[in-house]
Order: sequence, then C-alpha cells, then structure tokens
Amino acid sequence: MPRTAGHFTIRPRMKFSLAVYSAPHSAQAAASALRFARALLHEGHELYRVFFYCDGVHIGSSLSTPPQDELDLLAGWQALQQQHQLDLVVCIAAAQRRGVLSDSEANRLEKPAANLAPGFELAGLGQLADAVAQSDRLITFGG
Amino acid sequence: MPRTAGHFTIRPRMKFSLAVYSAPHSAQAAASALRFARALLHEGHELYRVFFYCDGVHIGSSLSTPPQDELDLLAGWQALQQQHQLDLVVCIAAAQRRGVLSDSEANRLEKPAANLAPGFELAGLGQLADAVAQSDRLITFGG
Amino acid sequence: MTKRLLALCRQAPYGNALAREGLEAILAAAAMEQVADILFCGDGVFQLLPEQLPADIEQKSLQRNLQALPVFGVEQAFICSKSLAQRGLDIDTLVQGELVLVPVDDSAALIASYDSVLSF
Amino acid sequence: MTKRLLALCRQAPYGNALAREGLEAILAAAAMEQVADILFCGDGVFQLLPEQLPADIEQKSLQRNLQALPVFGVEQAFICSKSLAQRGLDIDTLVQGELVLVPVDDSAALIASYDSVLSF
Amino acid sequence: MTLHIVSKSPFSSTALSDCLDAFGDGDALLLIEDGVYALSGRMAEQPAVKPVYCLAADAAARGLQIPASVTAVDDAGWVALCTEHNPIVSWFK
Amino acid sequence: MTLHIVSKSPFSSTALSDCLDAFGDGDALLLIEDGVYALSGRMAEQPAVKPVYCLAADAAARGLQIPASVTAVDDAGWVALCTEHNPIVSWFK
Repeated sequence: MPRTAGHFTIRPRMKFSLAVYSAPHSAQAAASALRFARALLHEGHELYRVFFYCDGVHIGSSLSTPPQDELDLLAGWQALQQQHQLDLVVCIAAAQRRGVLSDSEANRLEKPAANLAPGFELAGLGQLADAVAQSDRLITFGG
Repeated sequence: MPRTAGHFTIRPRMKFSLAVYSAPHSAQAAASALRFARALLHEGHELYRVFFYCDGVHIGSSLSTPPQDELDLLAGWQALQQQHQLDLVVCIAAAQRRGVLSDSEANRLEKPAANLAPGFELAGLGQLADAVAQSDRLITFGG
Repeated sequence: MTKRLLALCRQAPYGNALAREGLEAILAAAAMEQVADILFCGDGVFQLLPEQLPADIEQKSLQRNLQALPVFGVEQAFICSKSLAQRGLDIDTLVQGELVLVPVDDSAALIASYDSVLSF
Repeated sequence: MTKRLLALCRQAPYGNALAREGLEAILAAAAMEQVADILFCGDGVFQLLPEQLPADIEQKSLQRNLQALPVFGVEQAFICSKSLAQRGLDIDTLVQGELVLVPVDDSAALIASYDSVLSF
Repeated sequence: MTLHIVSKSPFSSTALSDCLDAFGDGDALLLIEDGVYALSGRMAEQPAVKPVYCLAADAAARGLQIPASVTAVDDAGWVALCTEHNPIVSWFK
Repeated sequence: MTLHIVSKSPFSSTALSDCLDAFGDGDALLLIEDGVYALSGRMAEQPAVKPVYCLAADAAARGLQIPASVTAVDDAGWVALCTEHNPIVSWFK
C-alpha cells in the first residue's frame, strides 16, 4: 500500500528478480519479460538480477539477427543493461547444452566459436537461488 | 500393404520427409525425430529431407555441448547424415532470427561468429514445399 | 507429381511464433504453385479475429500474412465450425477480405482428402 | 534474510526438460541452505510414478534427481491431492524412499505461505 | 496474498483451471499473453474468481474487448500489482 | 486413412480431444511422448476411438502399463504405421 506524506504518494522501492525460460522469437514470454523489466525500472524499482534458464539462454546469443521490422530482444536487453548496469545471468549448464558459450567456455570445450553476447555473463544455478534470497519479488517468465 | 513374392515379404520402399520444429534438449520431439529417422532408414525407406524450422533450427548449432551422459542430438544427426548422405536443411529465415548462422551468413550480417554445424545447410522455405512435393510421407515433429 | 498439402493451424497469434511461421510456410508452398490449403482449428481460429492491434506488444499484425494468401493463390481458408462454437465465435464476425472463409463440419473427411498435412 | 522458496512443479517428466531443470534448480537452492520446498501439481505428479525406464528414449531417469533431494535437506515434497484424484492415482502407489510425500488439499494456503514461487 | 499470472489460452491449456484450483481468498488473477482469451469465454460474464486483471496491450493485440468484470492494466499497473501481492505465481503451460 | 499422432498429456492439453474431434472412420491414433498419459485415464478402459497404438518406449519411460485395448509398437512398428496410413497429422500443442 502506498503511504502518503504531505502531497506526495510514496511507493516502496522494491527489489525484483526475474527468471526467464522462454526462447526468443518463439514464445511471447521472452518479450513480456523485457517489457516488465523496462516497466519496473521506469517505476523506480530495482532489478537485482535476470536469470536466463532453459530455452531462455538463447536470449543471450550474439548471433540472433531478427528482420529489421521485428523486435530485437537482444538489443533491448543490452540497452537496458547499459542504462541500469543490470546483472544478466545466463545459466551455464543450460547454456552449454543448448550452445550458448562464452569465449572461455568455447575454449574449454574445444568448440569453434563463442556466441555469448556482451552484457550477459554465464554463471551457475546458485545465482538463481541468490536472487531469490536477495529480492523482494521473484517472477517467472515461461511458456 | 506388403506384397508376398515367394517366401519374401516385399514392403514398398517409401520416401519420407520430416519437419522438425522443436528445440533440442528441451522438447522430446527433437529426440523423437532422430529416433524415427533412424528407424525408417533401418527399415529400408528413403529419407528425402529433414527440414528444421522454428526452434528446431537450434538442432543445427555446432556449439551445443550436452553433458557426456546425455543424448547428443547434434552428433546423432551428423552420424546419420554421413552414413546416408541426408539432406539436413535449416530454414534460413528462422535460423537468422534465432542466431544459427553459416560462415557466409555471419559475414553478410556482420556477426562475430558462425555456428552452423557441418552436415547441415541453410535454405529457404521452398525446400519444405519441395519436400512435400517429392515425398510419399511427411511427418511433423513439434511441441 | 502434384501433392495436395493442408496446413493445420491450431495456434492463437502472438503468444508464440507458430501461427506466423505456419502462415509463412504455406505462403512459400503457394508461391511454388503447389496446392496448399489451410484449416484453422482450435485456438487457430483466433488468428481471424478482427481489429488485432499488436503494436504495443511490439509484434507485427498477422493480418498482413493472411491478406497475402489470396495474392499467392490461396483464395479460401477452411475453418472448423466446432472450434468456433466452442469459443462462442460467429464466422460472420471474423475478418473478411479477399480470403473467403469456408466453415467445415467434418474436419476428418477434409484432412483425409490431402496427401500431406503440416501441423502448426 | 531468509526467504522461503516454493518450486511449483507441474510438468510430466521426459516430454520436455522443465521437470528435470526444475529439480536441478531446487537442488541448487537447497545446496545453498535455503528453505526450498516442492509442490507437485498437475502433470507434475507423474514425476513420482514408480518404475520409470527411460533408457530406450535415451534419457536419464528423473529418480536420481528426486533421490538427491533429501541428501540436500529437502526431506519432504508436497503433492496436490486434487491432481492425484484427477489422474486416478493413489499416493501410496507413488515412489517411496527417503523423500516423504505430503498430500495437500489446500494448495492456495500452502502457496501463500512462501516468499517466492518458481514455476516449472 | 498471491498474484496468479496466467499466460495460456483456457481453450487449449489447463493453466487457468489449474490456477483456479489453487486460488485463495484475497488472491488476485492477472491474464497476460494468450491468457487473455479467457475474456472471450465464460470469464467475461461470470468470473470464477475476483479480482481479475488483464494486460490491456495483450487484449488489444488479439482484438479482444475487456468486459466490465475485469480490470485492464498497463505495464505500470502490472508492476504495481506485483508490489501489492506476494508471492507471484506464473501458470505458463 | 489418416494416422493421428498425439504427443501431449490429455490432462494438461487439449491436443487429444482436438484430435478426437477430427478423427474419421478408418483413421488410427498413435500416442507418443507425453501423449501416452492417456493410457492412465479413461482411454485405458474405454477407448473413445480405435485402433489406438502407443510407443512402447514412451510408455516404459513413464512407468505406464499398456492396457489390452491399446497396441504397443516399437520404432519399426511406428514406421510401418506411417507407411500404412496417409496423411499423417501431428497434434503437439
């Protein structure tokens, strides 16, 4: 509930984290998560972490190239990351299965190329658990 | 219906094509398609083309690295391709959106890396229509 | 050798890309002068609701793809009567245009009349 | 600051990876000594059917993940009674082991008692 | 109390009915993405629960009218609902 | 006649019921992947249609018994069903 202090309505600033499971350019949930992230930041809340899991790891691929008249999810997340220093974490185990690799992972796994986009980092599931522990609100985007 | 010639049962040799829409390591359908392809070839039928569409394009990513005790779909398709000279076609438009690029596409789109696996090729939706026209049987693997 | 192809379109628009990618596939087949028909069934009938305004969810309207169908020779689309009834929809309230909507009561017979079916 | 986390597991095993990836997430939370509970509901109750033999579909059994739960301190799992009844299942016929299955009639109240819910 | 977010069509998925089975007094329901197709069904005349909210952009995208029994929210309203309720449960399959 | 392949659970998806609405005389039904959960429901005692086939590997994976009213097939049997029927329609959502 907002509190009223004089003529100002003071809404509590909250710490959000998002878990995003959906493949980009397939499920609308991948786009909904970006819309929600923009909205909560616009409302003055904090986005503690976005954890990309399951097929959501493909959102962190630097090779995605949608047609110019379609939503560019990667560019959207990268712009938001730069503006707000977001912590965009791609689950390393889910990403390895699905072929989203950083330079060091590509080296370690002896793969011919890397495709993790700037602004995203690989980390373990502990980062999801940490986000749960540190955040006032956790929202799952899947489907 | 099988015809009988002396003591042999002669089953008609048929031409199959498959349309595969499912993300690897997420939907079982991606694995079911490989199982079905192996079985039809084992039964002596022809596999005219496999067309990877929607999230199925990720099956053609060279960067996928599942844990050693999990099914390696990429290796499975590549082995089958080599053995039977299969035509494994990844839809170029669906792949571009989702970040599966050949060397020449990566160059053209000025992307930092390519990840289309050997044994797969990029082509347009016309190759799906052609597969329909040329095949006795067409089966969709999605979900 | 001409094969008659049916696209079975069961997905609502926008929630996932299958509705759009299904229409793109059928347009490609039609552009190659194949016999390519469409049956909208299940939530696929929602693709034909009028006044879709997806700008605020940053998607393109599917109407453009639907309107392209007659241009490539797909002049009619079948629509499952039962799916309409289940959703309380009347065929006369759906988008009209160059594409003629043909209600189908016996979708089993319709499906069986094709050589190949692509599901979307 | 301790947050109580509930994983709402609604997917059958094997058909998609969400059942497995959900259990992996909850194991990770438990390994960090968080309060992490599970509610199996909907088709998620099928994860607990005994004698799953997925070798022929080239998958690993989910049982290993389930059996790891008590090792990391998740000693009980909630299971929606209504979901069982809808599927004609009896809780006594489900996999037993170190993991204790607790039937839940009022899942609304259970869910409301947590600080965070991850859906799988 | 809990905010339930349903994103699948009630005509092809059990997400909404599963959610309603887990809906408690004081909880709220938000329809997003294909979940807004519930507006074209029985939900329109006689909501099974209340309050019911709906993302206006998702309804508009699909050509759906929002009935009087359902409250339309924009993205800021969505965020507000999430601050006013906890936990937040997504029903997406 | 048509071979219908259903790969989703009837308890969470309408894939099977949509399929049954489009099932004609002489058609056949094959349950694969999560579609085999139909074996644990009413389908077991009183199949709505026949013939009903089921992939043995998918049923075994899930710990399901195959009732007498349903014919188990292996992968070669799956291929045979596909040669004996046409068209082949997949119901996967």
